[in-house]
Amino acid sequence: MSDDILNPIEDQVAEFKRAIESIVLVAHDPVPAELLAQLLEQPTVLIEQWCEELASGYAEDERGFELVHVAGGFRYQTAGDLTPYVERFLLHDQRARLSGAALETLAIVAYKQPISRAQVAAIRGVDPDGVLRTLQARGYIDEVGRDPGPGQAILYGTTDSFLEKLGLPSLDDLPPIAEFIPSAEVVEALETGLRVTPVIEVAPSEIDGATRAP
Amino acid sequence: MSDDILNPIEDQVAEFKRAIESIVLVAHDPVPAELLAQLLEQPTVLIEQWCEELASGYAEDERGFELVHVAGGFRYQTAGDLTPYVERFLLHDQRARLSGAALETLAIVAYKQPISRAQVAAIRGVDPDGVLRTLQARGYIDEVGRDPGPGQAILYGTTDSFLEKLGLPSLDDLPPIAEFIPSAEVVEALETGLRVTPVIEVAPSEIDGATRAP
Amino acid sequence: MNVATPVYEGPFDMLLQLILKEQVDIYEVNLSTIVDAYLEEIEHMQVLDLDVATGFLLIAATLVELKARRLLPNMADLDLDEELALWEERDMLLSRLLEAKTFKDVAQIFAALADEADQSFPRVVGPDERFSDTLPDMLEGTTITRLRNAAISALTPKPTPTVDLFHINPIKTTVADAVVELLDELPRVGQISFRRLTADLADRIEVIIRFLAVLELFKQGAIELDQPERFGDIEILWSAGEEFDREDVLIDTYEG
Repeated sequence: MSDDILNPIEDQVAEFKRAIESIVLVAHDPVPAELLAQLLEQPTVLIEQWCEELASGYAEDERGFELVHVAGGFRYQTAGDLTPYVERFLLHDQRARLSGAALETLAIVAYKQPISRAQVAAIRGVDPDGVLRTLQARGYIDEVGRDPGPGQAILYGTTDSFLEKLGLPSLDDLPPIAEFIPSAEVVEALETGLRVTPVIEVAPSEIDGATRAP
Repeated sequence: MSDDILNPIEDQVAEFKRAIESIVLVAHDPVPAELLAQLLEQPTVLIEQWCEELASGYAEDERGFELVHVAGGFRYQTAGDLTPYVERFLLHDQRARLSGAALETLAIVAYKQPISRAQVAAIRGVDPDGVLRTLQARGYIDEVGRDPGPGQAILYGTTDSFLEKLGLPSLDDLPPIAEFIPSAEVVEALETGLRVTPVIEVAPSEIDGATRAP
Repeated sequence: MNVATPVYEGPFDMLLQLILKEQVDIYEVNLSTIVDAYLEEIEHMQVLDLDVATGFLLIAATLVELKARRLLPNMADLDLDEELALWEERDMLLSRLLEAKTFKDVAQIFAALADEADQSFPRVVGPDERFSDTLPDMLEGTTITRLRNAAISALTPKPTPTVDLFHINPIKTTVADAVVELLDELPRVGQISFRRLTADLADRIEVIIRFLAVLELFKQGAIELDQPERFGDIEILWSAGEEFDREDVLIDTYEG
C-alpha cells in the first residue's frame, strides 16, 4: 500500500491475510492451515507463511494477543504475561454463573441422555450450540456416542464430574419428573381453552345497506 | 517506544491496552468499560479512550477484525466486508432473520419499554402472544417487571442481545422516535381518509340502511 | 381470482394500507372508497377468529358510522353527545393509525440495522484450556431440586408457537402473498440463504409456501438459485435489477 503504483498481487495478499484474521477470530478450535488453504483457494505453504507474518506483526506491535500454531491449527490466544488480568476477568465473568437457559439445557441432557444437539434444540426452541459448548468446556457434559442414523449426530450425556458436583451417587438418583409434566394434549387444551373459531356471518343486509350508499 | 528514554507512564498505558486486548479476546459477551476500569483500576474515561485508540489502530492497519462498542461493552468482531469468507468457514449462518411482525413488535417494545402484552396488542391491533414468545425465546426481549396495577401484567423490555442484533452500543443510540413520526403528507392522507364532512345529498332510504349498521 | 391480497397484520394494518394506497393524490382520498374497500376485505376473510373479528368489525363499524355522518344532510339534528363521541372515535382511530405507521417505519430501520450488523460475526470463543482451572464452578449452589425444576420447565410441552398472522390464520398465507413479500425483501437484501429467509417462520406450511414463491420468482427470471451441496442450503440471489416488472409475476402466481 506504500507504493504509488498499485500492486494487485500485494493487494490480494493483504485481503487473504485479513480473511485469515477474520476466520481464526471466530473459530472455536484451532484452524488447520489446510482448511484455510481450501477456503481461500491458495496453497498451504502460502497460508502458513502469511500466518507467520501475521503472528510476527502482532509480536512487533506488542499486542495483548498472539496468533499461535497449536494442535494442528492456528488460533488466537492471550499473551502469556497477561494471565493475571485474564484470570481476574474470568473470576468476574457473568458466564461464571449458570444462567436459567444453561441450567435448563443441562437438565435436558441429564434427563434425556444420550441426546443430540438437534433434539435439545427441538425441546428448547432455540439453538443450544453456545450453551452446549460451555457446558462441555466446563466438563459437565461430554460426547458419549454417535447417533446410528444418517448424519451420525453427536450424542451428549452428563459426566461423572456433574454427578459429583450435585452430590448424586448415580444417574438413577435423579429425582423423577415424569409425574410433573403434563402431556402435550393437556397443554394444548389449556392454551386454546375458550378460543372459538366460528364462521362469522357478517349480516349481509346491514353491510350491504352500508356499502351501497354512495 | 521510539524514544530512548523510557517513559514509565507511556509504558503503563501500553500495558493496559494489551490487558484490554487480552480480556476482550476471551470474553463471550461485550465487556463493559466499567468492568475493564474495575479490573485495571483505571478511570472509565481512560478505558474508553484506549479502546477507541485500539479500534482505530486496527482500522488503520486494515485488520480483518474490529473492536466495536456494542450492547454496553467492547467486543471483537469480523470486518463487515469479509462476510463471504467467514460464512464459508461457518458453513451455515444460524442467526435468525427477523420477520416483519417480529421487527414491528421489537420496535414497539424498544421504544415503549417496560410494556405489557396488552399495550403491545393495542398498538398493533393484533394478538402479539406468538411473536412475544418467539422474541423472548430468541433472547431479544425479556420480562423486566410486573405492572403495579390490578392483574400484575408482565412487563417486557429489550435485552443486550437485542442491542447486539442491531449493532447498537446502548438504548440511547436508538434513533429518536420523533424522526419516524409520519410526514405531514401521510398525516394528511390519513386525516383526509377519515374526514367527515357532509357534502352529498342522498335518498333517505339509503341513509337508514347505512346508519343501522353496527 | 383474488391475486396478491396484501398480508394484513390486523385491523389497523389493513386500514392503514388501504388509505395509503390511495395516496397518489391525497385530495382524492375518499372516506367512502375506504369504507367500501375495508368492508370488501373483511368479506374476503371467509372465516374469522372471534377475537380477531371483533377488532376488524369494531373498526368497520366506526368507519361506517363516520361515512353515515358524512352523508347526513343536516348535522343539526344530531345529539351533541353522540356527535362528540363520534369525533372522539375518529381521532382515536387517526392517532392509532399514526402510531401504527410510525412503528412500521421504525421496523424498516431496525431491519436495515440488523442486516448491517449481520455482516460481522462476533468472537464468542471464550478462554482457552490454559484457563480451565481458573474458571469458577458454575454448578456451585445449584441444588438437585433446582435441576429437577429446570427439567420440568424445559420438558413441559409448549403450545405450538405460531409466530406470524395466527390471528388471521384462516386466511392462510398464499404463494401470491409470499411472492409479494419476497419482491419487497429480496431487492433490498440482494443475496440470502433460504434457511435464513425462513428461519423465523413457525409453520412448515409457511416455509413450503415461501419455497414455492422462490421457485416462482426463479421461473420468472427475477432471482438466481444455487445449491452447492445436495440437501444443502439454497442461496438466493436477486438478479432482476430495478426495472423488474412486478405486475408480471403477480398475475402469474399460483392460486393460493
